[in-house]
Amino acid sequence: MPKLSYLKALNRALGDELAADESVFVLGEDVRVAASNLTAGLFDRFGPERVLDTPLSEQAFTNFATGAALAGLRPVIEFQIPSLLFLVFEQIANQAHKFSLMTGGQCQVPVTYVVPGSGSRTGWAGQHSDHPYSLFAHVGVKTVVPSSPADAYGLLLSAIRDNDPVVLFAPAGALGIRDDVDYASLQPVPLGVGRIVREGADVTVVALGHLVQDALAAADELAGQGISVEVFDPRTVYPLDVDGLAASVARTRRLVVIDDSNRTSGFGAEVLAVAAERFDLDAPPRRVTRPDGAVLPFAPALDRAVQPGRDHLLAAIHGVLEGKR
Amino acid sequence: MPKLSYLKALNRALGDELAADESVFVLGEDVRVAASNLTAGLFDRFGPERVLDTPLSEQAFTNFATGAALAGLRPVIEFQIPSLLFLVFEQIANQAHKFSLMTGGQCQVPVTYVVPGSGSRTGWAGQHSDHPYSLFAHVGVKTVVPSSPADAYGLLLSAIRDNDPVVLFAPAGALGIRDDVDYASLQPVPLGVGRIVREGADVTVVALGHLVQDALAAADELAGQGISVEVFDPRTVYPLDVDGLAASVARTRRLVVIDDSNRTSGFGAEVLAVAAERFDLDAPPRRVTRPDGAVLPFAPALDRAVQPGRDHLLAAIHGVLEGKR
Amino acid sequence: MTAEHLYRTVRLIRRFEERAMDFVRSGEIVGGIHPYVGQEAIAAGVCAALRPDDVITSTHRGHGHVLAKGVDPARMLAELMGRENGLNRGRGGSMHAADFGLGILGANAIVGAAGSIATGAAWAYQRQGKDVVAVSFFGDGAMNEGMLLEAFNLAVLWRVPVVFVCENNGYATTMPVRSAVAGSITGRARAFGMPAFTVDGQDPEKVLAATTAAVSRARSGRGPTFLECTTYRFDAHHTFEHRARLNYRSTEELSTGRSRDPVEIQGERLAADVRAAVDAEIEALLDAAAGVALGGAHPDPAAALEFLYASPEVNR
Amino acid sequence: MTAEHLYRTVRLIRRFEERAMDFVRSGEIVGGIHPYVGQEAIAAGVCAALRPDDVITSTHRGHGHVLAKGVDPARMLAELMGRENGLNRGRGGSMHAADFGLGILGANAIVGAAGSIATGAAWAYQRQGKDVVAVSFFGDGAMNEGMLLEAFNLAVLWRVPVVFVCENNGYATTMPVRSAVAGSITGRARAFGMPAFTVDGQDPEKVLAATTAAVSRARSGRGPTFLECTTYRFDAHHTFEHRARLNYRSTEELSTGRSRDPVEIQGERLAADVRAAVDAEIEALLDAAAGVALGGAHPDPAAALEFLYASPEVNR
Ligand SMILES: Cc1ncc(C[n+]2csc(CCOP(=O)(O)OP(=O)(O)O)c2C)c(N)n1
Ligand SMILES: Cc1ncc(C[n+]2csc(CCOP(=O)(O)OP(=O)(O)O)c2C)c(N)n1
Ligand SMILES: [Mg+2]
Ligand SMILES: [Mg+2]
Repeated sequence: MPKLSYLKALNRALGDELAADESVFVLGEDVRVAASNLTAGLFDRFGPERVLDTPLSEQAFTNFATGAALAGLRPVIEFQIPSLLFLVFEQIANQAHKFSLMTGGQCQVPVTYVVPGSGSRTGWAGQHSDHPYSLFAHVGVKTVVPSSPADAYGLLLSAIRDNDPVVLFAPAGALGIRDDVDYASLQPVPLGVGRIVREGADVTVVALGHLVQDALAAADELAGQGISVEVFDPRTVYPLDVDGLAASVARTRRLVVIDDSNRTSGFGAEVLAVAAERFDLDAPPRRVTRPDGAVLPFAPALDRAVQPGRDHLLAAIHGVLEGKR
Repeated sequence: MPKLSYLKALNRALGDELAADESVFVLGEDVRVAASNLTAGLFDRFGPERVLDTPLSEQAFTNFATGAALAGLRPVIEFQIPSLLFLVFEQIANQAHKFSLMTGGQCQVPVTYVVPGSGSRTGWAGQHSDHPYSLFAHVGVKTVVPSSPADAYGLLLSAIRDNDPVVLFAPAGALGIRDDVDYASLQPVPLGVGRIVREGADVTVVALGHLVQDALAAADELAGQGISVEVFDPRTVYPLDVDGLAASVARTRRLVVIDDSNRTSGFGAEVLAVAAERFDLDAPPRRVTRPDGAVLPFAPALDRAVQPGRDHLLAAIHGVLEGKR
Repeated sequence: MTAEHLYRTVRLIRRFEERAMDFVRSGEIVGGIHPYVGQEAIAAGVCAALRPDDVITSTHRGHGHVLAKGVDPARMLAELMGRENGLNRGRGGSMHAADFGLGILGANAIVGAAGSIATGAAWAYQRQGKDVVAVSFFGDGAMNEGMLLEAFNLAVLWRVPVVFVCENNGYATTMPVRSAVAGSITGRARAFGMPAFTVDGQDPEKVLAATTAAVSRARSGRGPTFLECTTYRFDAHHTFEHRARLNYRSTEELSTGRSRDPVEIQGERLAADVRAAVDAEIEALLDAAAGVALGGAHPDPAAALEFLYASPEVNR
Repeated sequence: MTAEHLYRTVRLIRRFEERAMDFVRSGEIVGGIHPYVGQEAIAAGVCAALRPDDVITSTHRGHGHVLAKGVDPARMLAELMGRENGLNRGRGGSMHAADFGLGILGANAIVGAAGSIATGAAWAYQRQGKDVVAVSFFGDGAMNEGMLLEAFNLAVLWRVPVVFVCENNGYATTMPVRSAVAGSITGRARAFGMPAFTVDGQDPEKVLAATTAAVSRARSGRGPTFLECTTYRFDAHHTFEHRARLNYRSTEELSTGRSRDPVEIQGERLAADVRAAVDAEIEALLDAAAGVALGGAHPDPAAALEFLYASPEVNR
């Protein structure tokens, strides 16, 4: 089977949707020459009306996409860096997200926002290393963080086809993942449905995006110690697959979440809140996150120190296994 | 003792700080004529260099304040509506908040952002009824939601004196609260320290801002049924007074949080996450919040239906009291 | 006929707003409104230049725009009262009135936001082969919002069939335009490479003429035009000002400003009997509208989150 | 003396950047840089017009600005290498270089963000009775960011002593300025009521002259000036381009663009021996700087969140 990289999978999904649906178009900065490779080859295939290079006017082009969506198109916006989503937070959370309800259902805003390279990219420092998926989940914008090439393909397809705004974060740490993939088997992955990436009996580890790799590595390591870890990838941050998670935890009765957002009121907080409300656990659950208020320092070792990593995860799993109620 | 309203308390704090510290100044839309009354009387007392009317350029004037802070001043910005904070999310979360760490501690950004009238103001509908305090807590910007006139006074004072950016939300539902206050007793209230507003033995209700009133009313009502409710007001959303909360819960062993932000990854989620990690409870805790993705509909009855209210709180308290582990 | 049509529109808007303010006072309309009184000629003149399939975006001060674009006053009033038979089924209220069937892509409560939405919509219709023009209304205050200036740039670069209509009523709430806009409004627009004109916004016929030219330019693929319509807001920024008097406009200024009343300017162009007939007709229309609105059902609180998502994946 | 000073600066920046690119290749600098090669005359000319207590804000392509403002190359290089002896103690890296002691209020990684920060700082110094001028550097791409345009408006309205320096190198990453900016850059600035001039950004002396006039205007309370410095980026947008070739500039264009080299233009104004002496001096300086930088301690990961808050209330 051929190898498919995560980034190439996104590129392929975009190309397939552009080919399949006339109403889809892409816009963003440097999408014509495909500086990030997300749009590689697409300008030549689809031309300037379907692959639109924008000036540095994020607020206007985000609302422009909303307007185009109101007029029947399905825009896909590429944002070069995650903090650009801060710059257009009003345009997504207060405009695109709200049109359907505010108009009493007269319209829909099917825009997809893609950040290829979210989270830390070593050396990009404080203003380019954010991972703000929890913010979008909080305001109720559908939010997706794929962890594998096949999921990247399938979730981007579903995001584009969805009739609401959807933000897709493609973590920098995942872009290079390559899997053996049967191209014919690529298909849409529904939003809001998680996946058990690895079965296990002793503890459920919830992980998203590039952190699924860390969770799997931790599971491998712990398997050697006779500890059986189940890895659950919700794939969508919002809506969260609570039932899928509940089913896993019902078996393992222990829970750790690893989350590349800040601790306070992040995705990890939501998982633990659901656990507090709904799950019967044998030990208090734990979250492994960025620290509160984290600003990623430039020096690589400091940058790494602020990110949740495998060691923190191993410690948390051990803690939960030792923990008693 | 004279009556002091919540809004007047904010106005008084601002006037006192302007008088006490030359480096403090206020800027915002319509602050000269004091359209919101936050700045009533201040233009006449302090003149146009200390009370600065701005054009409708929220992004620029928010960064302008950051620049003025870097140059040694202490700006206070009034925002007329809560969603303007979405518009300047980049300027607060990615600029003001990050300068200290990114420069290796060379500077500080003591800016205070005040929203007089956050949350629902009946009839203002979808784009003017947000309560985005959890977003700021998530990114680690100090975030304050006072519930009483004395706290409004004291927390605004501390916010202005703090050397970091601080967002203060003054909920529309709290602005009209009037208390008997001995003016001489007004004093700074430290950030990050909660307050037990009412002591009780059976359950701890965590409430912020205007919802403290609802919590007290629920406590009154339940007292008649022999149920003793403790009301804990953290006052600061971030940093959260976890120790204060822990002490309360250690006594009551039951927990409900009422929170005017959306459910997923909101303040309520954080409280429940902390509970899951750290507290020994006799029953699963509950959160009463806005629903996920809430957009407040215009019609008053729909608007109210989307807000967390007394009835939901009463139901949650009963649920927790009946709940078993 | 045009004269009568324009008069009918300005008069309809005026009386709609006056009645709406009564309903604010009586508590039937909750949350207040931003009255359009004094600015009616702009909505009337602009919309008279549009085809039914042309589209508009509106503002917080938007009742005039949507009425001029053809909205049923009964449904608009019902919306202001939060009823199920309102334009937006009571979900939007005064600041979000929308009627997609009439090309009204919504009023927007965020100043400066809608210019780029209108630009995107116009571009999208064009790409779909429709020769539709979009008009975006906004105030003088919006000229200081960067996001709107960004939209001008996109519209010119991509030759989008959009007309930008700036209603310069001299104030953004209480902020005088001269303290808020460095340079001039048309100069700012022109710097983006658009033709920009100042139009007497009290005279519906002048507005119509200027808009007709701008629309035909847009429709024939020559790109956006900017119209600054000078006007005066006769009443409060928002009805809250009826209770809390704010001190920013002198009595002299107010009376000068109100002296050029679009309803009078256009009314004087009609024969007295024609004018009286229109007036009577409008009162009857608005009486009926009030009846329909007041009779509308209140939406069911259990349906408060209906329409939140268009795709069904999200189960809460 | 001025000629030599300007040459020293352009040459220092050029050689600093070339050495920095070597360190990127060798892995000593992680994350890459946005090389300033080709644009040196602007930083040199602008900063030569400033007093030590004047302040600047810089950009993602900021090494030239801070070196010209007087930063110790050793500390700058140490910052690029993430060392404790770096300008920002290794916390900022290439895009956030700051030295408040030298009036460098920081480079900013968000295009268009710093103009309003510089404006606020300049206003604040003035209010505190200091006759300090602020300069804000940004690129042609930033001219399309609404937040920067908003800053122009505030600066003019409030007569802030700030000079806006737009380095028009023809591209925002791969986007040509002609496809991105409707109207003209100076026209856009002028529309806000500022004087705006186009300056040959390859010639340090011309930049110095234009800036001197702008600074004196600002210092004497006459408000902001806008300078468009035309230039050409000789190298990559960012060093990632050294690996991933992007197709947006033709070979002819590159060679024409590179033909007016600021180092040569200024170098030719010096006697050959003087020039050679400066060159040698700079190599020695940079050798020493490299030694200091490479010898700097790596910050302790346990201190990763040091400086996160300035007030101590937050205990995590
Ligand atoms: C971005 C934004 N800033 C501030 C407000 C609050 N606000 C509502 S209307 C208004 C004044 C708008 O002035 P202008 O654009 O001139 O329109 P006018 O009210 O005069 O019709 C303000 C400040 C808002 N709704 N949106
Ligand atoms: C607001 C914002 N948008 C996009 C980016 C990504 N980005 C970094 S530099 C750049 C191009 C900037 O062009 P210009 O302003 O002309 O400066 P130059 O790189 O040519 O020096 C882009 C798009 C960013 N950092 N900030
Ligand atoms: Mg106005
Ligand atoms: Mg450039």
